[in-house]
Amino acid sequence: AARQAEFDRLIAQDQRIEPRDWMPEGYRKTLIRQIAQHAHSEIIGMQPEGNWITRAPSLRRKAILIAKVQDEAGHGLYLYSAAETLGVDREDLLDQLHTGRQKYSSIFNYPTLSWADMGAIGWLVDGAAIMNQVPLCRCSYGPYGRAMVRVCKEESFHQRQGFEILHTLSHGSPAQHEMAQDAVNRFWWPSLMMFGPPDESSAHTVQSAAWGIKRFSNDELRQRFVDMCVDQARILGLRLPDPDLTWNEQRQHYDFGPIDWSELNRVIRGDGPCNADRMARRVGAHTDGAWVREAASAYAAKHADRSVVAA
Amino acid sequence: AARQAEFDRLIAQDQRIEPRDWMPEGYRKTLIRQIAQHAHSEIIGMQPEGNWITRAPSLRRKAILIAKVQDEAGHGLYLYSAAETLGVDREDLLDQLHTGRQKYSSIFNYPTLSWADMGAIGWLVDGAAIMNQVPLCRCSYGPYGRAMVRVCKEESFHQRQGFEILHTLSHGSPAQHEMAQDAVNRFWWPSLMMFGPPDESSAHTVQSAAWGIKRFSNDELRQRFVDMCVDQARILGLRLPDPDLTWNEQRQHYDFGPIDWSELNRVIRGDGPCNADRMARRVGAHTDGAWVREAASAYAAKHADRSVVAA
Amino acid sequence: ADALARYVIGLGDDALVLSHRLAEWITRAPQLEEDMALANISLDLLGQARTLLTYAGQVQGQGRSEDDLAYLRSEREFTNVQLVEIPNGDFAVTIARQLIFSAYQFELYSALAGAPDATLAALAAKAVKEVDYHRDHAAQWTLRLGDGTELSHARMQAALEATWPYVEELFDPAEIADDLLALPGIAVDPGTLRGGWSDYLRPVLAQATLTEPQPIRRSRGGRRGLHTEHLGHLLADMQSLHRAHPGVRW
Amino acid sequence: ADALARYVIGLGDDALVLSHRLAEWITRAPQLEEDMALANISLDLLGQARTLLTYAGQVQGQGRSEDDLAYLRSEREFTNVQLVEIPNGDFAVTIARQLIFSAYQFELYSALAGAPDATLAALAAKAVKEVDYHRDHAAQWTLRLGDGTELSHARMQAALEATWPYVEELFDPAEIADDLLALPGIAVDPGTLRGGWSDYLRPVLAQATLTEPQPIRRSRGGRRGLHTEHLGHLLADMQSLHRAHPGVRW
Repeated sequence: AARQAEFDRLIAQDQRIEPRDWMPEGYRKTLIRQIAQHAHSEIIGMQPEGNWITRAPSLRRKAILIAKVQDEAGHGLYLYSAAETLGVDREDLLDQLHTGRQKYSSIFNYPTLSWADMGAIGWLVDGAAIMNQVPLCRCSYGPYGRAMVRVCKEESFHQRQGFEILHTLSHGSPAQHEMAQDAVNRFWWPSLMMFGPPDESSAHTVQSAAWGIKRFSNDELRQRFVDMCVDQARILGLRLPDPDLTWNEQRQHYDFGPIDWSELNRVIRGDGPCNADRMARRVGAHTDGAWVREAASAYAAKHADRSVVAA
Repeated sequence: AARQAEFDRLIAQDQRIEPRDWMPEGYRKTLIRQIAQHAHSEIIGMQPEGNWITRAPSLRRKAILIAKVQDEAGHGLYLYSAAETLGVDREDLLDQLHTGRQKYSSIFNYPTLSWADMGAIGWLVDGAAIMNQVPLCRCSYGPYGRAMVRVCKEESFHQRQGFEILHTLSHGSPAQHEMAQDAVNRFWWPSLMMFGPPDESSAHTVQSAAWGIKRFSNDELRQRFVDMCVDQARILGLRLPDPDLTWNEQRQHYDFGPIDWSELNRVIRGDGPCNADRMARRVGAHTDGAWVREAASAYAAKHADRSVVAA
Repeated sequence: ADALARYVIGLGDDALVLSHRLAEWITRAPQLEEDMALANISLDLLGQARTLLTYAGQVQGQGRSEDDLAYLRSEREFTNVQLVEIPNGDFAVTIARQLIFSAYQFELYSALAGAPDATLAALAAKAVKEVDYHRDHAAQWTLRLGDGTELSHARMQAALEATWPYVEELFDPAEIADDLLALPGIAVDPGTLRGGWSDYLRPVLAQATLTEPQPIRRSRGGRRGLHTEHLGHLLADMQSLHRAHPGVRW
Repeated sequence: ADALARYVIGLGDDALVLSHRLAEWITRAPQLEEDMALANISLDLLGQARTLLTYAGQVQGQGRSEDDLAYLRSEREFTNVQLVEIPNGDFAVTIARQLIFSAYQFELYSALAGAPDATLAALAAKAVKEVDYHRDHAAQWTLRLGDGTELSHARMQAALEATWPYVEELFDPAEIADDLLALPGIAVDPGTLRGGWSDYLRPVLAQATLTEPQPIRRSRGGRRGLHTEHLGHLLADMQSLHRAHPGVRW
């Protein structure tokens, strides 16, 4: 009870909970679930962009894209590390991903069908991710908050790169412009879904807010995102594919059309365009690499033995 | 001895030996070796051209190329059947190929590096093959001779197609012309080597000639091939890469430069550019397909059992 | 004319892309007879694709040849169903894909053979005989693999599970709603083909001791240019040489 | 100038093609750390390629950019050594290829760092530090795989056997005889690099309990544009998008 009181005090004062601090089991579980899902999203998220590395249309763009996907692997790594401070290990979390017991962001179940998708993912998907993640930098759990600071910094760099890809395409040849518009058409609605279900049907929001994990509601963040994108789309010279998008003087926000939540639910359920391919690639890489990881362990064990013998 | 006399009589009268006829062991072995090597060459020979099927530059050319490679599989099949009339089976012969105990024509150890190679292989490689094979249509062993009639007919069709590919390229854009010339440069000398070592060092020639298996010497066929190609190269508008190539009024043949036999020996020994890749593909396909062949056998066995039970 | 060209291109792309996938098997098949059989099916489909794309080019009336359509469109402009573009996988996946597709194409061509469009009808009447062989070839292998060894049974069942998510797209009229509207009596309502397709497949699967997977509402949209990520790589290879030398003759 | 450009393009192509192969591993590596490490090496090599190809374009003086050279040359115009174009194979093959190549490149760049060509010398001085890391990374994995499990030992040994045929090409002065003649003091005689290369490799292989394969005189000729059949498919994928949209900015 004293420990609970101390925890509550830290949360109330907006101070950080650290790994060695006591925490309620629900808090720990919520964090593990959220951080793991976030980590999984980073590594599955490497695939849609990885799909265009070998075809990047200039060496400069190729270098930027490889570096970006590499950053995502890095984000995955430090998010798994943050989760490990809560007493789980990466191997278990990966196992939960591979067996479908933990999820990753549904946005990565859409295919990348043209180079412009590299732009749309940077601009819209990373843009939405940042919108979601910036508040997490102040998350009550220290290691997660600090990981998010680094992640957000790199993500906002990625978002600018995505914007620049689209800008170049939009102002390039007619075929390039069309490619850019098509990518935005395909990624706009899925990006809006990245903020999760509407507030009235979001299960975790209230408790997470009380624990200082979540600081804004899904709908608040979604609105902020829409407002930002409308302005940027104008600069890009691209249309957002929503006829209902209009400025609401009273709300001082853009109104937007209804979201097809049945689509999101279908994709979450596993029937998105790429769910099966994403999992096949991930599980395949893990399975094919087992002998390599085993070799590394065996070598390390032998090596450790020898040092012991020598000592 | 009576059987030997009858065999000798048939050979002397240029009549055909058939599977049920008695034949000397050496004759049988020579034929098995030669027919098997020929069959192996057909199926390994599918690979260099197979390499360009997915990239054929027009749908018409793609259809022609698939049909050609398919013909080669067909040639392989009926040559294996001809060998089987001598009391071996295909599975054993394939095993000898896969373990390197039987060879295939060294020409297929060169890579196909451009589309023009499809032309050069048709014109030069199939051209040399025909030159070698037409006399085999009169081979003393019936099943082999008859198989060769069919093979030669299709090969000469392939040769014309190859010629046509080169002709189109040679009279196309400068890049296409250069592609054609480059292909001829690379395939000319290896094609001359397809006729085997010079007569003075050819081990099998004398006995094979006596048996009515071989009807012209390596050097005779090679000369005939050179004479034919010089004329055709002129029509193609392409150079043959041999500065010594000149008409010899006295011999009524073209003289040509010395052949680098050390190169041929190296490639036969296994150090050609593609030996390892060719074998890896062949053995890989066979190994990967084992479960399919086993399923077919198991199904056939069940099915046969059932018919027996039913009867 | 636009609608007709669009409809015909979709059918042509189906044939072209599956022909390409089958051609990838050549020199890799489990036995020589299959190198030949798969090449043969590939050639039939390529022939169909050539007729269809040539016809589409004529209907468009802008002088585009079969090669212009095959080699100079992007991934988003191809309108084949997704089923035909998925990678070959093991032999069982290739057979499952072929069984599903050829049985579908058989029903489709049978219907088109009576269509008022003379060109389509003539093509379909000729092609349906080829497709009958393709379907039979796939069915024979389905039996052998399904009722062969324990391993082959497991792989064939897994292959059905892997390919089944692409079935719904074939029969959903919504996928070609515009064509159905614009080409009454010409474009075949794919929903009407499902009965015949099932009637063919079910006994084959049953005899092969295989279980028909549950229908799955996976992704679709191939007819609208929405594809798996596999098609782009296939086209990159297929179009590479043609695109590297614009405007020449081959 | 022609000779210098040709020499520099060969070095640039080595880096470009191997960078591409390593990038193919991304999302397929045995563990996340290796996704990152292989991406890192890929990026270093890509950076070197860009510097080298840009320099070659300047030396040629015909206004060709790094992208013109990377995306608009055919397979016969690429002059990388064959080692870098062979497929990734399993992780052991990738490591063997990297060990052989990085140890070679380390010696080469060390020599070039003292070359009279200021641009090459500056590039080499910077890049040799990157390559030192690549070499070490490959050596560490060679130890782990060679001296890890029985399976990994077998695979690592097999990987050495599979890659060794491509070693001789690296060190044969005849392969770049024209460059050596035309660029005395600039082009490095590759024969002189073999000693240092062996001195680095042998102890690694010994410690990893691996056997150095016999030297094999396999095919060569990458520097003259003679390649394995694998390079063409790599370039088809790599150049597809760039070639589909001639002359635009990206």
